Amino acid sequence: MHPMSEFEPKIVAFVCNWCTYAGADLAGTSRTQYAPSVRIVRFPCTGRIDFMLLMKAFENGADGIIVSGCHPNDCHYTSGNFHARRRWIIFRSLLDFIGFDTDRITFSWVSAAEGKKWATLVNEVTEHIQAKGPFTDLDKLDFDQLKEQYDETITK
Amino acid sequence: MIGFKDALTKQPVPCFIEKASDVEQLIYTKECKNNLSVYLHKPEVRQAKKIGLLANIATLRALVQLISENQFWDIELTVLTVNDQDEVLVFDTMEKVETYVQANFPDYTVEEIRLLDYLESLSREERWKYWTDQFANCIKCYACRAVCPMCYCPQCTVECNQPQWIKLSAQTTGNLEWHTMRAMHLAGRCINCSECGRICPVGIPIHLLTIRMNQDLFREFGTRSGYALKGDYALNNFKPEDKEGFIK
Amino acid sequence: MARIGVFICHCGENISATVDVARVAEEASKMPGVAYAMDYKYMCSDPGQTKIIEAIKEYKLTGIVVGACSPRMHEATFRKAAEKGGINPFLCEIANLREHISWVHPRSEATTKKAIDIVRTIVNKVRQDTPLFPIKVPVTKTALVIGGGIAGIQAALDIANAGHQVIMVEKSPSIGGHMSQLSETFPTLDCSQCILTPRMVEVAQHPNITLHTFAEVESVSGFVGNFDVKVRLKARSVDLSICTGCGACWQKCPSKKIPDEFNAGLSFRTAIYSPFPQAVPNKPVIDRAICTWFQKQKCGHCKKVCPVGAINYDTEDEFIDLKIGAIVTATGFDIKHTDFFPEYGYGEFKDVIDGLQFERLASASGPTNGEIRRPSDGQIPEKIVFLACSGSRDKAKGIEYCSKICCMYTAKHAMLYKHKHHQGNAYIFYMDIRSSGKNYDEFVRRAVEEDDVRYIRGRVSRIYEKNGKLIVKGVDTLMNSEPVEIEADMVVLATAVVANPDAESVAQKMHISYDKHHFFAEAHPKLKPVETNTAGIMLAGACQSAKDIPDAVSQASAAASKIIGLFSTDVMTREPVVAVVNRSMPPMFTTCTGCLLCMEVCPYHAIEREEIKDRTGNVLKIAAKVNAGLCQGCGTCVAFCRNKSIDLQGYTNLQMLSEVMALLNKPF
Amino acid sequence: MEITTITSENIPTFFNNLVKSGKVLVAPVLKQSGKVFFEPVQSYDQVSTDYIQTAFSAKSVVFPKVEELFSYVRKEGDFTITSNLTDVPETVVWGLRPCDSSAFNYLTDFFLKENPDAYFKARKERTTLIAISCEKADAACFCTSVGLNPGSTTGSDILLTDMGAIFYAEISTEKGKAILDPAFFNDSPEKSKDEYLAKVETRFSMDQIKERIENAFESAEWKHESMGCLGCGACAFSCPTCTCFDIQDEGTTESGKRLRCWDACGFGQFTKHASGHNPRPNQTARRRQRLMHKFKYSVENLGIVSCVGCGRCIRVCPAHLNIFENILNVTEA
Repeated sequence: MHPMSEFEPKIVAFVCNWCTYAGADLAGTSRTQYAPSVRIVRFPCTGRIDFMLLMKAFENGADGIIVSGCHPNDCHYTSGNFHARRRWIIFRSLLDFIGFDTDRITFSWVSAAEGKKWATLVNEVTEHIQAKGPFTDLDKLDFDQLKEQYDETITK
Repeated sequence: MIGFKDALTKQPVPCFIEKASDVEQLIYTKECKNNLSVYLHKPEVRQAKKIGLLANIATLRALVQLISENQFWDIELTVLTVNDQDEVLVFDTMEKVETYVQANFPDYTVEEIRLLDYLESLSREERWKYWTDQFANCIKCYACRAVCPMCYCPQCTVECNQPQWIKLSAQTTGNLEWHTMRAMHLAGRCINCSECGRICPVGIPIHLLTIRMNQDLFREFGTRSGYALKGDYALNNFKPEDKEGFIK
Repeated sequence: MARIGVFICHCGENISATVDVARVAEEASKMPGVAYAMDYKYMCSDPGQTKIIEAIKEYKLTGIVVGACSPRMHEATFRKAAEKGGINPFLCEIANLREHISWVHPRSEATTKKAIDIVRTIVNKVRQDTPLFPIKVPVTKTALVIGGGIAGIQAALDIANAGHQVIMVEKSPSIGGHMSQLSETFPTLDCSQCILTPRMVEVAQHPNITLHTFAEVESVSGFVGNFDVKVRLKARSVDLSICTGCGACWQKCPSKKIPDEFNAGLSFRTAIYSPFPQAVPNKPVIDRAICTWFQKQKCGHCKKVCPVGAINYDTEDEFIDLKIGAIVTATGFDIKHTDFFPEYGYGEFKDVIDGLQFERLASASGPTNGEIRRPSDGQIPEKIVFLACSGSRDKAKGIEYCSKICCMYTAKHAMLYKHKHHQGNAYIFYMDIRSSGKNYDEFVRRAVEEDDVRYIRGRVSRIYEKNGKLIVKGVDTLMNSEPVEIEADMVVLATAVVANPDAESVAQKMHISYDKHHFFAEAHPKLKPVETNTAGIMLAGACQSAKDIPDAVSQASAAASKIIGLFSTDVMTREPVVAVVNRSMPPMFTTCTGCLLCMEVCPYHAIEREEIKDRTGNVLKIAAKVNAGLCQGCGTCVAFCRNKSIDLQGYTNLQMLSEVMALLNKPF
Repeated sequence: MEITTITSENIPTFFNNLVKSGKVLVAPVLKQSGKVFFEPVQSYDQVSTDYIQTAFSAKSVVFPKVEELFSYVRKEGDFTITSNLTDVPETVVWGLRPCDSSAFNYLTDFFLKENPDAYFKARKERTTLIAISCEKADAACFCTSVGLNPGSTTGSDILLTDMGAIFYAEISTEKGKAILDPAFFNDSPEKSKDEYLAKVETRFSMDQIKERIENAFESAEWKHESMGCLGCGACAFSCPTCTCFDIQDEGTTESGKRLRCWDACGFGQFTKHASGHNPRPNQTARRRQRLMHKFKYSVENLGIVSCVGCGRCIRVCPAHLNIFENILNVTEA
């Protein structure tokens, strides 16, 4: 185990109402145990999930993110997930290009019948994020340059 | 008539001609880099209703893209350009502009490719360092937005405060939010005029973000912006067989 | 200032066994905006609900959070309770503490903390909630049926018999569709026209049905319950109100060499014609593309002979505007023709025919009066080879799908041939036999066992002519793939069922989606097989996918019942979870840029172009507008809109972001 | 005014000694983008000497682009508010041009004359300006038109002029004297610095403008002159005297901070009211405001022309608008 195994990551899951939310419900009704690190936010459809929400979640302390919805062709609204998929393809590529750690975002299709898959997914993501440690890339970005310089100077 | 004229500081300046007698002021050189289509969003300009525009090739692409986005429904446009043989071409219909643009669709510049390749060659952590250092300099003057012909929203997301999506202070995280959001909103719409990168007062190569997005979109979905009047926008479209390699 | 009540349910012990419910309630009471918090054994029970109702009154609550089971279980229950307590039901939200927490995590600090986080999240959502009210849409109780084949006829009759007005639009001069061309039908071998024509007559005579033949839908706008449809009545050149259908005109018409569509090109018709003897209406129409009068301004025979003066060369296309509540699209199908197959002679061999042509040969009303004769020389063939899957299930031909009806009709064709010509030989090349309908397999077995039809499993690679015979070269995959060569007198290709050539343009007019083969797309492949993505537009028959008669009729009845259900109320009520485009002060009016790129995103075509005008009618701005009658609330447009001009009621930007922030313990 | 010299060889040591003494040295640094910015540096090696003008002025030292005024955190239902006003380090700005140093005079008047601003005051008191005269100028420079020149000592604590082997040093203030190390500064100069200064073309004279600008508000030329303006904030943000700011609260109901951020009168949102009404409804009105403020209103209010002729707005403008052309055209009639 990683030395950070004591660390309880904050994982935000953005899920659609019809597939993954129901899949997580099924995990519940079948009493499939999984890590309590995940917090679900319910959306009507993956098509509704704004990429800015992902940014905001990371900025405000999320260590990992799960985005999950209906499998292709299964969307309750027929095509929301297809639109979302294109959006994620491009968003992920942009994040990668600016050097953002895309490894902290897991995209997945979990159907209403895949309670087990949901539990496994959460466990895997939790372990993965635990191994990576807390997300701190954004923490140190905003600082007063002058002050920083001053601190450096006086510690010398 | 919107075109360029000479100025004291040597760079050609956008000029606005309302009288036929002033046409003599117009010039066109290789230095005429401004994307003048951006002025078509300006209410003062738009009032004219009948507008002539002296356009470089990037401006022509911008016009094509803007027409595909249902802009200019209330103005009549006549477009002029100067081709590589120094001939003045006049387009009376946008269809002709479309044909010309498609026949002269450019590649990225050597410098752009060099920078992109350089950034590709870095590790993720190094890229993160590169971009966050760049974004730290950003002062949120929104000149990138102002010169962009595709940024024509009457109220930008950054100005939405219920909720406030983007931090308004020019600190690195807020700047990062701003530039990622802008790149996402321009993905598949940016017509690669690189004006944003050229004019950035602190010298952030912002245009690389949108260029990179467009490259991805072309590779993944075969779409090009500023190419067709009927639009070929990747993100309001999909194919069930779209491929990705990361969704579990 | 919000005054929110938080109610934490123990769910017996289902939640309280692993979550410290008392602590969750206590923490909740400290959250900003929370005026009251409590926990209780069974929140969903009558006493539990009463507690909520009482608390609303006592603490003057403005919103409610119930921490209980999944919202998919009891959201409706608690929203009703909230309404009884006097607050808008949409100000009641559920924190899922059971399925997502207590049932999946052990009793621990982390579990309780998660419950607190989730409650805080939902509290913050409720703080941003606004009251929503159901959307009411008036319903025009008139249905439009597009297409007068068996599916359209069935749907029209069902709706009309339920007491609603129906308008049927058929593009050809008569209703009846492909079914009227068929000889006999599987698996009973009863005569197609015998069962169909009474239905056609019923349509024509039904007091609730208005029939427009030789007409096409020009445009469709509006939305469920309120469509505006423009129909083009094509110039018929014959006044239907006077014409008696006596037939004098077509007997005298000099243009007699026009391939007859009804007989699949196996006979000829005249320029003024009635498509077939049992046509409804059985009155002629002039084919202006061919008629000498229209081409050369000469002739005029028909006008001269008409005893009632019904012929008028000067009529023009007319347009009628209809107010429609719901639409059945039953525009049918087409088949590939023999010219589609280079390996089978490109349609150049006269005795290689398609299935529909064979139907006409076998039909008592057909060009040979039901005798099966070769088109080339009129001889009765001694050997007929039938090729199933001609084009279907063939990726190389671009048709991957199964045409569904060919296995059955090929068996039927072989049987009909054998019944009429006992000593003849019938061979069927097939890939698989798909005969899964009621009495279908028995039917195929009968062909094999009683009628001695020879089935060969394999494909035919080539057909060519030699000494007046057709040489059919194929393989028999059940006989070690040995080559087979049959000298046939006639070959019948069971060609693939395809969408109508104009299917794409029809779909675009209707704003419904279609697949890559141009078959119309149902709203959900399993659960909404007759609806389309556009509310109020239903599908029936082979325009959706290849179908046999019983399937087409079942779907038509299903579509009809959907519409009858829709017509059962004067005002339709819809959930208010819909997208809205914002409005702001002039001179902006709305922050929408009018780029209208969102129109493409909406799966339901619910986004329209709106012109914002001043008092004198000058257009000031173009913007998007969401039609609440069509919107289903997926929110794809909301995430797509660049400057957040569209928002989804019930899942607004403010609500979603505030949920995310609260989840991370940074409520705003 | 005290005049002395320092040899060019001693400049780096003098500089590095200042760093060693615990001061933050803010000096021009050449960045990858080819532009020169003021940045805190560790040693003289990092300092750029070959530039006409830095891309941005040094005003951010006393008026940062984002300044935290205070932060708050809620504990046990009560808020604790902290301000880090006292944390401002002793700073030396090195190598700013005379136009920039004179801009500090305006900034000081603006922030301290009436209702003194504590944040500015704290920073200004701990800041020393060592300016360097211009040996080069470009077409955008017009300091001579607003009453300054490439060698003016206005606003600086020390002004250095590169004369080849030695630097001519003019010490204007006590603050300047305090950081001056007598070990390096000893000789008095033998010749005048004038021949080492750049020649800056005079585009107009303030006397000529002053009268005419009285009636310029109604000039029809404003519309024409501002047609090209795209409404970005590049000119205001690069300007050494622009002082518009916006107060932003960033945070949640639990914790957060109040920030003072640069703003620009050229932004459409700047004067927009909550009602939707905007008293400066178009770019013409906004550009007029900017120019009139520089040349008229600030003269009326503080007695100083708030344009120092640094030319940054001309260099940075995406539409290549030219402030002195504009001002000449609107005052011509």
